[in-house]
Amino acid sequence: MIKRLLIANRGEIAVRIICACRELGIETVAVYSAADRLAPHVSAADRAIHIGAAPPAESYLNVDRLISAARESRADAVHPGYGFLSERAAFARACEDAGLVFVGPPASVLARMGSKIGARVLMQRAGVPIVPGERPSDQSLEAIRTAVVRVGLPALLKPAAGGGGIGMKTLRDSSEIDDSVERARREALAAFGDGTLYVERLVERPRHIEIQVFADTHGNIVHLFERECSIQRRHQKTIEETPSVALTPALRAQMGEAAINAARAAQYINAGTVEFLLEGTGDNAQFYFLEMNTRLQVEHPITESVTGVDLVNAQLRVASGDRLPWRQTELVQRGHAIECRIYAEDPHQNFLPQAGTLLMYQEPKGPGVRVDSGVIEGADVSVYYDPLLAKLVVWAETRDAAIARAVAALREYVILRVRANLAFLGAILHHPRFISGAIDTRFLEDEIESLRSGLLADDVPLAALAAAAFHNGGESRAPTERTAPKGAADPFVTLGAWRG
Amino acid sequence: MIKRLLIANRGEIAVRIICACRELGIETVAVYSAADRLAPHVSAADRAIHIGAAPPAESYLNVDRLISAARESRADAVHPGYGFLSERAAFARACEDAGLVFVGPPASVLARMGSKIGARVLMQRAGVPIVPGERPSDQSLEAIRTAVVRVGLPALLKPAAGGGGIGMKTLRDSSEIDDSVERARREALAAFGDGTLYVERLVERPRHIEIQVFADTHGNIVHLFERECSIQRRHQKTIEETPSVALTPALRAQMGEAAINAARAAQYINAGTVEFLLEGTGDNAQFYFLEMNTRLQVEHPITESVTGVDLVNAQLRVASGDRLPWRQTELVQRGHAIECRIYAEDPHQNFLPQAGTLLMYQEPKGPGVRVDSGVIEGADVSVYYDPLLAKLVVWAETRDAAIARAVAALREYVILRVRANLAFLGAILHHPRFISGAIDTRFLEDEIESLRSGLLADDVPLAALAAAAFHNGGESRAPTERTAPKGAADPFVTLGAWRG
Amino acid sequence: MGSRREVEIRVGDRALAAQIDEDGTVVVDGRAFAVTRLDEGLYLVRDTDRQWRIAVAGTPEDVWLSVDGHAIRVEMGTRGRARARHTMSGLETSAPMPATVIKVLVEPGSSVRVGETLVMLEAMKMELPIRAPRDGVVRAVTCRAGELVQPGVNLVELE
Amino acid sequence: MGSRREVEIRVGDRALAAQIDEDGTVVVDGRAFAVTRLDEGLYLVRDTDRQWRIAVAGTPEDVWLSVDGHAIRVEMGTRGRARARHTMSGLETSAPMPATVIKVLVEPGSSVRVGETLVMLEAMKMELPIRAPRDGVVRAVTCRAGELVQPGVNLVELE
Repeated sequence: MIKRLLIANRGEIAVRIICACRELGIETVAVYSAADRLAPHVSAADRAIHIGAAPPAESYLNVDRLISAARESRADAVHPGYGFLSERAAFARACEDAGLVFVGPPASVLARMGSKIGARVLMQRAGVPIVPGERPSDQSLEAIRTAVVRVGLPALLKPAAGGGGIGMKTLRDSSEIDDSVERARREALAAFGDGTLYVERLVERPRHIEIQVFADTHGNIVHLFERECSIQRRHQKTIEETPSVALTPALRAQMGEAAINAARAAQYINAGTVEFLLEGTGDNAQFYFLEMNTRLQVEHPITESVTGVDLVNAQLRVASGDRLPWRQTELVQRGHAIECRIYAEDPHQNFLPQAGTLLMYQEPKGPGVRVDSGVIEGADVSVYYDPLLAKLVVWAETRDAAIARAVAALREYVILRVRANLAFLGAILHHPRFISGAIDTRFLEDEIESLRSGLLADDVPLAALAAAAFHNGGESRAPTERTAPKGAADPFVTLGAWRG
Repeated sequence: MIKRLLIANRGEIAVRIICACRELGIETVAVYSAADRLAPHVSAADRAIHIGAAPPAESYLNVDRLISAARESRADAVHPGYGFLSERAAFARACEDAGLVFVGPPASVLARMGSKIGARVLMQRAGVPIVPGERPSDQSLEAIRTAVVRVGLPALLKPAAGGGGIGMKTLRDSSEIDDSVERARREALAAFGDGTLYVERLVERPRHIEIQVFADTHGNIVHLFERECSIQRRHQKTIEETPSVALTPALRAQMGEAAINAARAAQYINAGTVEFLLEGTGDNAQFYFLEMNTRLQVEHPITESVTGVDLVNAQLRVASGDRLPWRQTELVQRGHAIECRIYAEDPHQNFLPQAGTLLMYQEPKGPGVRVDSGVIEGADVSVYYDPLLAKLVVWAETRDAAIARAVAALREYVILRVRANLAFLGAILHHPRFISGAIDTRFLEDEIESLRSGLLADDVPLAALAAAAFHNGGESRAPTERTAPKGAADPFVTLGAWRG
Repeated sequence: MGSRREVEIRVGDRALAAQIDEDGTVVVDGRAFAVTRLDEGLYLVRDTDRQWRIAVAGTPEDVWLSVDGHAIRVEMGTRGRARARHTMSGLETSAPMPATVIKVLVEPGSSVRVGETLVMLEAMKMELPIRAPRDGVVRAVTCRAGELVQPGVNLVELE
Repeated sequence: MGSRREVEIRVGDRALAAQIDEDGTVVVDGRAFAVTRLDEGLYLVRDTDRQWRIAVAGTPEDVWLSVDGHAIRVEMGTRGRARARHTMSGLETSAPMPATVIKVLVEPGSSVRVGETLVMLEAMKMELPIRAPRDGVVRAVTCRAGELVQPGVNLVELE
């Protein structure tokens, strides 16, 4: 078993990993940048090592510094968490070279699945459904037109060499083909020096459904069912839940099998996630491989809540060479779990990340309520890192009960002076489309106005103002003309929605 | 559905009930004595009513005051919690008479099961095993001798009219019979005016195993498996867990069936618990009905953790006339849960309850950790009520993992100035007999010395003293000769045991 | 009436009058509440029908309160004086952008000359001195070294 | 050396010498630690090999600390003076039994005459006045109305 683990991360996930180590008797070594000297992940560990300045490149992304911190502290293993270096093959290889157990898949797997195109080819060979598409070897207009007909409309034209949406064209009608091909090729040539085009079926209004998988070094692979992650904004997930209302038992079984096939094709080891797009509903809904996340996910706690397992504990044991602690048939889903990501961001200013001192910070508690967090009251929220303050994870017997529990917990949450998205999360949970389960990846984009509406200063209860007056009752100084840190007179309230 | 609920209780259980109401949209009315004006259960409710002075008889046991508080607040239902008036038929009847839904069984059931002798007769008729015994109609010495032979040795001689152990004699050898009968009869006559004797099998070193049952008003009854409550001191439970290592699947099924039969015989409604003594091990272990607790138990959270249900939520729904939300076949145990009761008591002074101000109070948190509590930092712990401050409830995949999680959580718990039993609980969790599961109701009595040993002031880490010095570094006043509130120079540490 | 204070609460575009008695009776916009302190910054507010648990933090010019998960910012001032005074004041010592406080060079009671550096900030790897806008005496310092500060908040208040 | 303090820590029967530097270096019984304040009463203590998170509360005469779930009481004093001084002091203003504080009649700085009531307690439905044992000035009040107090703790400290 691992004896001493260095956690190459910060924030809530570093605290989470330290928790798991404590119960396994593994000593922990935290690392920290200059901005995190007093952070909870630092004080929770058995030892902490300063690794550099606040900018990530100088600390949490500094491979050499991390490896030497592991050597200095005589750690025998490294957990990369998520983000930062977690999916970098070079880091995993540096750990392997230094004789450190890397808690995750081998470097070779990270390299293999890190290439989007390579992963797609691998999945296709393994029989995992991918979005139908063609790269005609004949790149003439006629050949591409024929390919579009075979793939079917609506379709996407994509530069084969490209990325980031450059040169990408949506085709809804065959009359658009000629013009779009010309423009796409021109843009692709300009951007990538290669005008080769790829035709792909356009998946409209998909759900984002991912399957948790876990493989050990003895050839065993299981899946731990799905997570519904369609509530996202620019690929940043906001609320996740499991089970997904969109999955029938037959579809769930198919997707689980596909995810295991994907993991097997990747020669995967340890915890991973296979992301799919889901189109349509019922047993006949179609799912397509999107990518594989070769690490622990942010939203792993909802899977833990519903399946009754401890994924981080299992990661540490499997990395130590143990067999998987569960057989597929032993794994069942029970109840419903929802994760709300608590971000330091202002929904009224295009979700601009917020920084500053947490004047007051108090987490909710209660049966079925779990808060994974990396901050405490009085802490400075830094501009250097992800604005994720905490994850509120609730579990209840049914989806309705879980929603009610999440709403009650959000109402109890106190975060003052650094603006956070608590009220926005509450508005999502109260939205009729969310409640009915009729969501897709465009939900936030479609509903953003209604989710932000009803934020009325007039609705502030007089009782709250009475408390404020009493709190400052000893003072009688005049207020200065001053705007709030980020724009005045926008008291950040949605009482209308919350009272429903 | 209930619209507004008055909670006729205080402390952690009142807070727990308010949590459940919040999620069901039920308004809550707290009641409080003069000692509880600022208590968490008061501030958590939608409304709070002062019901009298600190002594329970003037507040939480005052039926008239509680009924008028319910009327005043226009509540339509009352939850009695546990303790106080929860098992008093007169209170349930007063609620019924006032048109208030009583969240618990009808007054008639409380009356029926409140009589120990009546309950025993009822159970015997229903075929629920009771401790074998006889009350010979012929009370001659010879007849009693014959009865003892039939019942078997060791046996107990008990005054039929009695209680509280008066006149009770243990018989281990037949040579003791004559003398013991004479003495028991003399004492029984003196104490109760009735010398009739009862002969009962002596159950030695039993386990205390109880079964959670739940019945609705539509004739459905289920059981929710067992709780192992053998870690107790003078009938005050200290640590409970579920599943019990002593129960085989066959025995668990038998005991569950017996508990359902008991509930059916009692015409039971709502949540209740059937307590059994268990003797021996394996499928052939014998269990005997002890009594029925006609209310929610303190230790209900471990059942919630392992079965994945919300018992208080179900109580409120069943009291509103709903059907039980679960069928027996849907209920399964998953993982292992342990409850540690955090008492304000001093294990070194014969567990004397402690009172005073909580100078510092910080609860542990983390995956699988739940703390149900009724106190906050700065609160006064009163001499008037039960010294239970909080319940630490952990859940994990296995018993070993649950023990490790409980130990880690206890180490994180901070309770300063009011002495609490944190270190004592830690010592139990580290005890070889507890770890092996070889426990019975005499465990604490047998092991009390070893559980208290190793409390060495010499083991206080110098690092802790460095923090204390730094905290008070600004001060340079001489210490006054002063004892700690309860006896000086007994720094309350078990570092030996905890480091294992 | 010596124990009663009159204040004006500004929330959004509204200004509401409040009277605060030392016994915890607070009247806001004509409605009376009983306020009890539960803990540091935590209050229980009651009217005849129900009660609220409200968290409050900050200074009178920058009061933050939390009610049912909503964070709300209000300002507090002596009644009537708010409008008269606020034209004289301004963001004279605030950060021009989000920045980290490197050093605070004054403390309450310090006499300062116009142009003297009060606080040294760092943002985008540049040092940004915050200078005294006029001669005066420091009434309050509202930041500390290492803290991240936002524009729109005075870091030092002058008398 | 102006920033270094010497104290004596009494834990159980032992008395240990400690030196505290303002920079957070604390030497206890010859072993050096680096102490950092994390939060009110919460400290991170490091030596070269590992670190501890320690909660501390109370006054020098009655320091409570929590380490790994264990509550420990220690006393703190100026080195060498502890034994000389403590014979002069005593439980001159402590409660005779567990009791509730009804009213505190003095505050820090109050001059009191011998026999004057300092604090009124209630226990077992009786009022129990705590009186000044001598003329003096109140240095500190360590209880408040409504609080439950235990015997063995001075409720008012006289200079």
